[in-house]
Amino acid sequence: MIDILGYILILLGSIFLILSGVGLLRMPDTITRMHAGTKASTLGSLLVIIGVICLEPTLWFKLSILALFILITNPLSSSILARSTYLKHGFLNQSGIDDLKDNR
Amino acid sequence: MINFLILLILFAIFLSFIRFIKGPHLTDRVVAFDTMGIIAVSLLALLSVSMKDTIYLDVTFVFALIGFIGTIIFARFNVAKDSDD
Amino acid sequence: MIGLIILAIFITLIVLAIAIIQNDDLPHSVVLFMGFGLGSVILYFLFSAPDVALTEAVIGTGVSGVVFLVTLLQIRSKEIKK
Amino acid sequence: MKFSIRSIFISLIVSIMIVLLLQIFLQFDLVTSSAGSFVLNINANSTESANAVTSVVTYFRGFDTLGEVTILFLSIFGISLGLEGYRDKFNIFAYENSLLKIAVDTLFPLIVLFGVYIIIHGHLSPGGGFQGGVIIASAFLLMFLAKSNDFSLKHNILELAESLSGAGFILLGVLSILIINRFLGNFLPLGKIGELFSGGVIPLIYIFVSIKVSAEITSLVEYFIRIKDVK
Repeated sequence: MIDILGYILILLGSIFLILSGVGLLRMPDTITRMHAGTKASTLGSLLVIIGVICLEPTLWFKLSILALFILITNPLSSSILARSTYLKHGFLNQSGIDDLKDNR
Repeated sequence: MINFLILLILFAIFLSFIRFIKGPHLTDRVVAFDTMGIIAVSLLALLSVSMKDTIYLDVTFVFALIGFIGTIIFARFNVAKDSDD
Repeated sequence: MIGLIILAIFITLIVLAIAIIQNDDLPHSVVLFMGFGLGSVILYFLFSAPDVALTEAVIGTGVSGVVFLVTLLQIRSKEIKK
Repeated sequence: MKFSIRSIFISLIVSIMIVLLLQIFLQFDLVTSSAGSFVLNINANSTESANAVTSVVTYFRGFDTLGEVTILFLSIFGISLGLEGYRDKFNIFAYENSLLKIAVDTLFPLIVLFGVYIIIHGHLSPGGGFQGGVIIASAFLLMFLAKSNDFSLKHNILELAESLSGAGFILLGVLSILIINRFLGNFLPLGKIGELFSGGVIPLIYIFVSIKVSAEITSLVEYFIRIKDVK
Protein backbone atom coordinates (compact mmCIF):
# COMPACT_ATOMS: atom_id res chain seq x y z
CA MET A 1 0.00 0.00 0.00
CA ILE A 2 2.69 2.46 0.99
CA ASP A 3 4.67 1.43 -2.09
CA ILE A 4 1.90 2.67 -4.35
CA LEU A 5 1.85 6.00 -2.50
CA GLY A 6 5.61 6.25 -3.00
CA TYR A 7 5.36 5.54 -6.72
CA ILE A 8 2.61 8.14 -7.11
CA LEU A 9 4.69 10.76 -5.27
CA ILE A 10 7.78 10.00 -7.38
CA LEU A 11 5.68 10.23 -10.55
CA LEU A 12 4.30 13.63 -9.48
CA GLY A 13 7.80 14.82 -8.63
CA SER A 14 9.26 13.72 -11.95
CA ILE A 15 6.41 15.49 -13.76
CA PHE A 16 7.38 18.68 -11.90
CA LEU A 17 11.03 18.12 -12.82
CA ILE A 18 10.12 17.72 -16.50
CA LEU A 19 8.02 20.89 -16.26
CA SER A 20 11.03 22.76 -14.89
CA GLY A 21 13.13 21.48 -17.78
CA VAL A 22 10.50 22.58 -20.32
CA GLY A 23 10.28 25.99 -18.67
CA LEU A 24 14.04 26.35 -18.73
CA LEU A 25 14.01 25.58 -22.42
CA ARG A 26 10.98 27.58 -23.56
CA MET A 27 10.93 30.78 -21.48
CA PRO A 28 11.92 33.94 -23.34
CA ASP A 29 14.45 35.65 -21.06
CA THR A 30 16.83 34.96 -18.21
CA ILE A 31 14.80 35.95 -15.16
CA THR A 32 11.78 33.92 -16.24
CA ARG A 33 14.05 30.95 -16.94
CA MET A 34 15.37 31.26 -13.41
CA HIS A 35 11.80 31.37 -12.09
CA ALA A 36 10.86 28.20 -13.93
CA GLY A 37 14.10 26.40 -13.26
CA THR A 38 14.46 26.67 -9.52
CA LYS A 39 10.99 26.67 -7.98
CA ALA A 40 9.60 23.73 -9.89
CA SER A 41 12.76 21.71 -9.41
CA THR A 42 12.73 22.33 -5.64
CA LEU A 43 9.15 21.06 -5.36
CA GLY A 44 9.83 18.14 -7.66
CA SER A 45 12.94 16.95 -5.87
CA LEU A 46 11.23 17.23 -2.48
CA LEU A 47 8.34 15.10 -3.78
CA VAL A 48 10.78 12.53 -5.18
CA ILE A 49 12.65 12.35 -1.86
CA ILE A 50 9.41 11.86 0.11
CA GLY A 51 8.46 9.13 -2.34
CA VAL A 52 11.81 7.42 -1.83
CA ILE A 53 11.20 7.57 1.93
CA CYS A 54 7.88 5.80 1.33
CA LEU A 55 9.68 3.10 -0.69
CA GLU A 56 12.50 2.54 1.83
CA PRO A 57 11.32 3.69 5.28
CA THR A 58 14.59 2.73 6.99
CA LEU A 59 16.42 5.58 5.25
CA TRP A 60 14.20 8.32 6.63
CA PHE A 61 16.86 10.14 8.66
CA LYS A 62 19.45 10.68 5.91
CA LEU A 63 16.82 11.52 3.33
CA SER A 64 15.03 14.03 5.54
CA ILE A 65 18.34 15.79 6.23
CA LEU A 66 18.90 15.88 2.47
CA ALA A 67 15.41 17.35 1.96
CA LEU A 68 16.08 19.98 4.64
CA PHE A 69 19.36 20.90 2.96
CA ILE A 70 17.68 21.30 -0.43
CA LEU A 71 14.87 23.31 1.16
CA ILE A 72 17.39 25.74 2.68
CA THR A 73 19.92 26.09 -0.12
CA ASN A 74 18.03 26.04 -3.41
CA PRO A 75 15.76 29.10 -2.98
CA LEU A 76 18.65 30.95 -1.37
CA SER A 77 21.04 30.35 -4.25
CA SER A 78 18.40 31.31 -6.81
CA SER A 79 17.66 34.54 -4.91
CA ILE A 80 21.33 35.48 -4.69
CA LEU A 81 21.92 34.69 -8.35
CA ALA A 82 18.91 36.75 -9.44
CA ARG A 83 19.98 39.69 -7.30
CA SER A 84 23.53 39.73 -8.61
CA THR A 85 22.38 39.40 -12.21
CA TYR A 86 19.98 42.28 -11.74
CA LEU A 87 22.69 44.45 -10.19
CA LYS A 88 24.98 43.80 -13.14
CA HIS A 89 22.77 43.67 -16.20
CA GLY A 90 19.24 44.75 -15.29
CA PHE A 91 16.39 42.46 -16.18
CA LEU A 92 17.88 41.22 -19.47
CA ASN A 93 14.53 41.19 -21.25
CA GLN A 94 13.33 42.58 -24.55
CA SER A 95 10.55 44.82 -23.29
CA GLY A 96 12.86 47.21 -21.45
CA ILE A 97 10.46 47.74 -18.54
CA ASP A 98 12.36 47.96 -15.22
CA ASP A 99 10.16 48.41 -12.17
CA LEU A 100 13.00 48.29 -9.66
CA LYS A 101 15.08 51.04 -11.23
CA ASP A 102 14.75 53.48 -8.32
CA ASN A 103 15.90 51.17 -5.54
CA ARG A 104 18.60 49.23 -7.26
CA MET B 1 8.10 0.71 -12.80
CA ILE B 2 11.18 2.23 -11.23
CA ASN B 3 13.03 2.05 -14.55
CA PHE B 4 10.29 4.12 -16.17
CA LEU B 5 10.60 6.76 -13.44
CA ILE B 6 14.39 6.87 -13.91
CA LEU B 7 13.86 7.44 -17.64
CA LEU B 8 11.45 10.31 -16.90
CA ILE B 9 14.00 12.03 -14.66
CA LEU B 10 16.72 11.49 -17.26
CA PHE B 11 14.47 13.23 -19.80
CA ALA B 12 14.22 16.22 -17.44
CA ILE B 13 18.03 16.31 -17.17
CA PHE B 14 18.26 16.20 -20.97
CA LEU B 15 15.90 19.19 -21.33
CA SER B 16 17.94 21.35 -18.99
CA PHE B 17 21.15 20.10 -20.63
CA ILE B 18 20.02 21.63 -23.92
CA ARG B 19 19.73 24.99 -22.17
CA PHE B 20 23.11 24.37 -20.57
CA ILE B 21 24.73 23.99 -23.99
CA LYS B 22 22.71 26.71 -25.75
CA GLY B 23 22.37 29.42 -23.11
CA PRO B 24 23.59 32.69 -24.58
CA HIS B 25 24.23 34.37 -21.24
CA LEU B 26 26.40 33.25 -18.31
CA THR B 27 23.43 33.32 -15.92
CA ASP B 28 21.46 30.98 -18.17
CA ARG B 29 24.22 28.43 -17.93
CA VAL B 30 24.53 28.77 -14.17
CA VAL B 31 20.77 28.34 -13.70
CA ALA B 32 20.83 25.29 -15.93
CA PHE B 33 23.76 23.92 -13.90
CA ASP B 34 21.87 24.43 -10.65
CA THR B 35 18.74 22.77 -12.02
CA MET B 36 20.75 19.85 -13.39
CA GLY B 37 22.33 19.40 -9.97
CA ILE B 38 18.99 19.35 -8.15
CA ILE B 39 17.47 16.93 -10.66
CA ALA B 40 20.57 14.73 -10.42
CA VAL B 41 20.18 14.60 -6.62
CA SER B 42 16.74 13.06 -7.00
CA LEU B 43 18.02 10.78 -9.77
CA LEU B 44 20.82 9.49 -7.56
CA ALA B 45 18.45 8.94 -4.63
CA LEU B 46 16.18 6.91 -6.89
CA LEU B 47 19.13 4.97 -8.35
CA SER B 48 20.44 4.09 -4.90
CA VAL B 49 17.04 2.63 -4.03
CA SER B 50 16.91 0.70 -7.28
CA MET B 51 20.44 -0.67 -6.76
CA LYS B 52 19.37 -1.87 -3.27
CA ASP B 53 22.49 -0.38 -1.71
CA THR B 54 21.99 2.38 0.82
CA ILE B 55 25.60 3.53 1.17
CA TYR B 56 25.35 5.37 -2.14
CA LEU B 57 23.30 8.10 -0.46
CA ASP B 58 26.37 10.02 0.74
CA VAL B 59 27.15 11.09 -2.82
CA THR B 60 23.78 12.85 -3.14
CA PHE B 61 24.46 15.14 -0.18
CA VAL B 62 27.81 16.14 -1.67
CA PHE B 63 26.04 16.81 -4.94
CA ALA B 64 23.61 19.27 -3.35
CA LEU B 65 26.52 20.98 -1.55
CA ILE B 66 28.52 21.38 -4.76
CA GLY B 67 25.54 22.87 -6.61
CA PHE B 68 25.02 25.44 -3.85
CA ILE B 69 28.67 26.51 -3.64
CA GLY B 70 29.05 26.74 -7.42
CA THR B 71 25.95 28.88 -7.85
CA ILE B 72 26.92 31.32 -5.11
CA ILE B 73 30.45 31.70 -6.41
CA PHE B 74 29.17 32.49 -9.89
CA ALA B 75 26.83 35.08 -8.36
CA ARG B 76 29.89 36.63 -6.68
CA PHE B 77 31.61 36.60 -10.07
CA ASN B 78 28.69 38.48 -11.64
CA VAL B 79 29.04 41.28 -9.09
CA ALA B 80 32.80 41.44 -9.55
CA LYS B 81 32.53 42.00 -13.27
CA ASP B 82 30.41 45.02 -12.43
CA SER B 83 33.44 47.18 -11.70
CA ASP B 84 35.26 46.85 -14.99
CA ASP B 85 32.95 48.90 -17.18
CA MET C 1 18.89 -0.14 -19.61
CA ILE C 2 21.87 0.88 -17.47
CA GLY C 3 24.10 0.23 -20.51
CA LEU C 4 22.07 2.61 -22.64
CA ILE C 5 22.28 5.33 -19.97
CA ILE C 6 26.05 4.85 -19.77
CA LEU C 7 26.34 5.16 -23.56
CA ALA C 8 24.28 8.38 -23.57
CA ILE C 9 26.40 9.89 -20.78
CA PHE C 10 29.61 8.98 -22.66
CA ILE C 11 28.43 10.83 -25.77
CA THR C 12 27.24 13.78 -23.67
CA LEU C 13 30.62 14.06 -21.96
CA ILE C 14 32.49 14.14 -25.26
CA VAL C 15 30.18 16.85 -26.62
CA LEU C 16 30.72 18.84 -23.42
CA ALA C 17 34.49 18.51 -23.68
CA ILE C 18 34.47 19.90 -27.21
CA ALA C 19 32.20 22.73 -26.06
CA ILE C 20 34.65 23.57 -23.24
CA ILE C 21 37.56 23.80 -25.65
CA GLN C 22 35.75 25.75 -28.37
CA ASN C 23 34.34 28.44 -26.08
CA ASP C 24 36.12 31.77 -26.08
CA ASP C 25 34.83 33.17 -22.80
CA LEU C 26 36.65 31.81 -19.75
CA PRO C 27 33.78 31.91 -17.16
CA HIS C 28 31.54 30.05 -19.63
CA SER C 29 34.24 27.43 -19.94
CA VAL C 30 34.36 27.06 -16.15
CA VAL C 31 30.59 26.48 -15.93
CA LEU C 32 30.80 23.90 -18.71
CA PHE C 33 33.71 22.27 -16.86
CA MET C 34 31.64 21.97 -13.70
CA GLY C 35 28.87 20.39 -15.74
CA PHE C 36 31.42 17.93 -17.10
CA GLY C 37 32.34 16.97 -13.55
CA LEU C 38 28.64 16.45 -12.73
CA GLY C 39 28.19 14.10 -15.68
CA SER C 40 31.25 12.09 -14.79
CA VAL C 41 30.00 11.75 -11.19
CA ILE C 42 26.80 10.14 -12.50
CA LEU C 43 28.96 7.89 -14.70
CA TYR C 44 31.11 6.71 -11.78
CA PHE C 45 27.95 6.18 -9.76
CA LEU C 46 26.55 3.92 -12.46
CA PHE C 47 29.82 2.00 -12.57
CA SER C 48 29.20 1.39 -8.82
CA ALA C 49 32.38 3.17 -7.74
CA PRO C 50 31.07 5.58 -5.06
CA ASP C 51 34.54 6.37 -3.69
CA VAL C 52 35.70 7.73 -7.03
CA ALA C 53 32.38 9.53 -7.47
CA LEU C 54 32.74 11.26 -4.10
CA THR C 55 36.31 12.32 -4.84
CA GLU C 56 35.40 13.63 -8.29
CA ALA C 57 32.42 15.57 -6.89
CA VAL C 58 34.36 17.19 -4.07
CA ILE C 59 37.77 17.82 -5.61
CA GLY C 60 37.28 17.68 -9.37
CA THR C 61 34.15 19.80 -9.42
CA GLY C 62 34.07 21.84 -6.23
CA VAL C 63 37.59 22.88 -5.35
CA SER C 64 38.83 23.04 -8.97
CA GLY C 65 35.96 25.28 -10.02
CA VAL C 66 36.47 27.53 -7.00
CA VAL C 67 40.21 27.86 -7.64
CA PHE C 68 39.66 28.64 -11.35
CA LEU C 69 37.09 31.33 -10.53
CA VAL C 70 39.19 32.92 -7.79
CA THR C 71 42.11 33.08 -10.21
CA LEU C 72 39.91 34.80 -12.80
CA LEU C 73 38.78 37.29 -10.12
CA GLN C 74 42.38 38.05 -9.16
CA ILE C 75 43.44 38.57 -12.79
CA ARG C 76 40.55 40.94 -13.46
CA SER C 77 41.16 42.96 -10.32
CA LYS C 78 44.79 43.49 -11.29
CA GLU C 79 43.72 44.61 -14.75
CA ILE C 80 41.27 47.09 -13.25
CA LYS C 81 43.77 48.67 -10.92
CA LYS C 82 46.39 49.30 -13.64
CA MET D 1 27.87 29.99 -27.94
CA LYS D 2 30.64 30.15 -30.49
CA PHE D 3 30.38 26.61 -31.78
CA SER D 4 28.26 25.84 -34.78
CA ILE D 5 25.94 22.95 -35.63
CA ARG D 6 28.67 21.46 -37.81
CA SER D 7 31.17 21.12 -34.98
CA ILE D 8 28.55 19.51 -32.74
CA PHE D 9 27.75 17.06 -35.54
CA ILE D 10 31.44 16.22 -36.02
CA SER D 11 31.84 15.77 -32.27
CA LEU D 12 28.84 13.44 -32.17
CA ILE D 13 30.31 11.24 -34.90
CA VAL D 14 33.74 11.18 -33.25
CA SER D 15 32.21 10.37 -29.86
CA ILE D 16 30.15 7.49 -31.24
CA MET D 17 33.31 6.06 -32.82
CA ILE D 18 35.21 6.41 -29.53
CA VAL D 19 32.43 4.72 -27.59
CA LEU D 20 32.36 1.81 -30.04
CA LEU D 21 36.15 1.45 -29.72
CA LEU D 22 35.80 1.48 -25.93
CA GLN D 23 33.16 -1.25 -26.18
CA ILE D 24 35.65 -3.36 -28.12
CA PHE D 25 38.56 -2.69 -25.77
CA LEU D 26 36.63 -3.24 -22.57
CA GLN D 27 36.13 -6.87 -23.55
CA PHE D 28 39.79 -7.60 -22.82
CA ASP D 29 39.71 -6.22 -19.32
CA LEU D 30 40.83 -9.40 -17.60
CA VAL D 31 43.87 -8.10 -15.72
CA THR D 32 42.10 -5.54 -13.56
CA SER D 33 39.19 -7.83 -12.74
CA SER D 34 41.55 -10.57 -11.47
CA ALA D 35 43.41 -7.95 -9.40
CA GLY D 36 40.11 -6.81 -7.92
CA SER D 37 39.09 -10.29 -6.82
CA PHE D 38 42.59 -10.87 -5.41
CA VAL D 39 42.36 -7.69 -3.31
CA LEU D 40 38.87 -8.62 -2.13
CA ASN D 41 40.07 -12.07 -1.03
CA ILE D 42 43.01 -10.65 0.92
CA ASN D 43 40.84 -7.90 2.44
CA ALA D 44 38.36 -10.43 3.78
CA ASN D 45 41.12 -12.30 5.58
CA SER D 46 43.49 -9.67 6.93
CA THR D 47 41.51 -6.48 7.77
CA GLU D 48 38.00 -6.28 9.11
CA SER D 49 37.11 -3.29 6.93
CA ALA D 50 33.85 -3.26 4.98
CA ASN D 51 35.28 -0.95 2.31
CA ALA D 52 38.11 -2.58 0.37
CA VAL D 53 39.24 0.70 -1.18
CA THR D 54 40.11 2.27 2.17
CA SER D 55 42.02 -0.80 3.29
CA VAL D 56 44.03 -0.65 0.06
CA VAL D 57 44.71 3.07 0.51
CA THR D 58 45.73 3.02 4.16
CA TYR D 59 46.80 -0.54 4.93
CA PHE D 60 48.29 -2.25 1.87
CA ARG D 61 49.56 1.01 0.37
CA GLY D 62 50.01 3.17 3.45
CA PHE D 63 53.41 4.32 2.30
CA ASP D 64 51.92 5.69 -0.94
CA THR D 65 49.36 7.66 1.07
CA LEU D 66 52.23 9.18 3.04
CA GLY D 67 53.77 10.20 -0.30
CA GLU D 68 50.53 11.80 -1.47
CA VAL D 69 50.21 13.77 1.75
CA THR D 70 53.81 14.92 1.33
CA ILE D 71 53.08 16.07 -2.23
CA LEU D 72 50.10 18.11 -0.95
CA PHE D 73 52.29 19.65 1.73
CA LEU D 74 54.99 20.55 -0.80
CA SER D 75 52.50 22.17 -3.19
CA ILE D 76 51.03 24.31 -0.40
CA PHE D 77 54.59 25.20 0.61
CA GLY D 78 55.37 26.35 -2.93
CA ILE D 79 52.18 28.41 -3.16
CA SER D 80 52.89 30.09 0.16
CA LEU D 81 56.45 30.80 -0.95
CA GLY D 82 55.25 32.40 -4.17
CA LEU D 83 52.27 34.35 -2.84
CA GLU D 84 53.56 35.48 0.55
CA GLY D 85 54.49 38.98 -0.66
CA TYR D 86 51.04 39.63 -2.09
CA ARG D 87 48.98 38.84 0.99
CA ASP D 88 46.96 41.38 2.87
CA LYS D 89 43.89 41.61 5.07
CA PHE D 90 41.60 42.47 2.15
CA ASN D 91 39.32 39.62 1.16
CA ILE D 92 38.61 39.74 -2.58
CA PHE D 93 36.07 36.98 -2.26
CA ALA D 94 33.59 38.52 0.16
CA TYR D 95 29.96 38.92 -0.85
CA GLU D 96 27.79 41.18 1.28
CA ASN D 97 24.35 39.66 1.69
CA SER D 98 22.46 39.28 4.93
CA LEU D 99 20.45 36.27 3.73
CA LEU D 100 23.66 34.46 2.88
CA LYS D 101 25.11 35.33 6.28
CA ILE D 102 22.18 33.85 8.20
CA ALA D 103 22.02 30.76 6.00
CA VAL D 104 25.74 30.09 6.30
CA ASP D 105 25.52 30.43 10.07
CA THR D 106 22.88 27.71 9.95
CA LEU D 107 24.63 25.49 7.43
CA PHE D 108 28.18 25.60 8.81
CA PRO D 109 27.67 23.07 11.66
CA LEU D 110 25.66 20.81 9.36
CA ILE D 111 28.40 20.65 6.72
CA VAL D 112 31.17 20.14 9.30
CA LEU D 113 29.11 17.38 10.91
CA PHE D 114 28.67 15.71 7.54
CA GLY D 115 32.42 15.90 6.92
CA VAL D 116 33.11 14.28 10.29
CA TYR D 117 30.58 11.57 9.45
CA ILE D 118 32.33 10.87 6.14
CA ILE D 119 35.69 10.68 7.92
CA ILE D 120 34.83 8.38 10.80
CA HIS D 121 32.76 6.07 8.60
CA GLY D 122 35.60 5.77 6.11
CA HIS D 123 36.00 2.05 6.61
CA LEU D 124 32.28 1.34 6.42
CA SER D 125 30.92 3.48 3.60
CA PRO D 126 32.39 5.36 0.61
CA GLY D 127 34.59 8.29 1.49
CA GLY D 128 37.46 8.70 3.87
CA GLY D 129 40.05 11.17 4.93
CA PHE D 130 40.64 13.09 1.73
CA GLN D 131 36.97 13.58 0.84
CA GLY D 132 35.85 14.46 4.36
CA GLY D 133 38.73 16.90 4.75
CA VAL D 134 37.80 18.70 1.57
CA ILE D 135 34.14 18.87 2.69
CA ILE D 136 35.21 20.55 5.96
CA ALA D 137 37.42 22.92 3.96
CA SER D 138 34.45 23.83 1.77
CA ALA D 139 32.50 24.75 4.90
CA PHE D 140 35.29 27.19 5.79
CA LEU D 141 35.18 28.45 2.20
CA LEU D 142 31.49 29.29 2.64
CA MET D 143 32.41 31.23 5.79
CA PHE D 144 35.07 33.18 3.85
CA LEU D 145 32.44 33.92 1.22
CA ALA D 146 29.69 35.12 3.52
CA LYS D 147 31.53 36.95 6.31
CA SER D 148 33.52 39.58 4.51
CA ASN D 149 36.28 40.73 6.85
CA ASP D 150 34.93 39.53 10.21
CA PHE D 151 36.05 35.98 9.69
CA SER D 152 39.71 35.17 9.44
CA LEU D 153 41.72 32.17 10.47
CA LYS D 154 45.06 32.47 12.16
CA HIS D 155 47.80 30.93 10.07
CA ASN D 156 49.63 29.76 13.16
CA ILE D 157 46.78 27.47 14.16
CA LEU D 158 46.43 26.07 10.63
CA GLU D 159 50.14 25.33 10.40
CA LEU D 160 50.14 23.82 13.88
CA ALA D 161 47.24 21.48 13.03
CA GLU D 162 48.87 20.53 9.74
CA SER D 163 52.28 19.72 11.18
CA LEU D 164 50.88 17.95 14.26
CA SER D 165 48.71 15.66 12.14
CA GLY D 166 51.59 14.88 9.77
CA ALA D 167 53.81 14.09 12.74
CA GLY D 168 51.06 11.90 14.19
CA PHE D 169 50.83 9.94 10.95
CA ILE D 170 54.56 9.22 10.93
CA LEU D 171 54.52 8.49 14.67
CA LEU D 172 51.85 5.84 14.09
CA GLY D 173 54.10 4.20 11.50
CA VAL D 174 57.12 4.23 13.82
CA LEU D 175 54.99 2.82 16.65
CA SER D 176 53.90 -0.05 14.44
CA ILE D 177 57.57 -0.72 13.53
CA LEU D 178 58.31 -1.00 17.25
CA ILE D 179 55.37 -3.32 17.94
CA ILE D 180 54.91 -5.60 14.92
CA ASN D 181 58.05 -4.84 12.89
CA ARG D 182 56.26 -3.44 9.82
CA PHE D 183 55.82 0.21 8.75
CA LEU D 184 52.17 1.33 9.04
CA GLY D 185 50.94 -2.11 9.93
CA ASN D 186 48.02 -2.97 12.14
CA PHE D 187 48.70 -3.31 15.86
CA LEU D 188 45.23 -2.69 17.26
CA PRO D 189 42.47 -5.27 17.80
CA LEU D 190 40.46 -5.74 14.63
CA GLY D 191 36.91 -5.95 15.93
CA LYS D 192 33.94 -7.20 13.95
CA ILE D 193 33.21 -6.23 10.37
CA GLY D 194 30.51 -3.58 9.96
CA GLU D 195 30.84 -1.96 13.37
CA LEU D 196 32.10 1.56 14.03
CA PHE D 197 35.07 0.50 16.17
CA SER D 198 36.62 -1.96 13.76
CA GLY D 199 39.25 -2.05 11.08
CA GLY D 200 42.16 -1.66 13.49
CA VAL D 201 44.40 1.24 12.58
CA ILE D 202 42.50 2.49 9.50
CA PRO D 203 40.22 5.07 11.23
CA LEU D 204 43.18 6.54 13.14
CA ILE D 205 45.18 7.07 9.93
CA TYR D 206 42.14 8.60 8.28
CA ILE D 207 41.61 11.05 11.15
CA PHE D 208 45.20 12.29 10.83
CA VAL D 209 44.93 12.51 7.01
CA SER D 210 41.65 14.41 7.24
CA ILE D 211 43.00 17.03 9.66
CA LYS D 212 46.01 17.56 7.41
CA VAL D 213 44.00 17.79 4.19
CA SER D 214 41.39 20.16 5.60
CA ALA D 215 44.03 22.50 7.03
CA GLU D 216 45.95 22.49 3.76
CA ILE D 217 42.98 23.16 1.49
CA THR D 218 41.73 25.91 3.80
CA SER D 219 45.10 27.64 3.79
CA LEU D 220 45.31 27.25 -0.01
CA VAL D 221 41.96 29.00 -0.45
CA GLU D 222 43.01 31.64 2.03
CA TYR D 223 46.21 32.31 0.10
CA PHE D 224 44.23 32.68 -3.10
CA ILE D 225 41.53 35.03 -1.83
CA ARG D 226 43.59 37.63 0.01
CA ILE D 227 45.28 40.18 -2.20
CA LYS D 228 47.15 43.39 -1.77
CA ASP D 229 45.92 46.30 -3.90
CA VAL D 230 48.10 46.58 -6.97
CA LYS D 231 48.51 50.26 -7.67
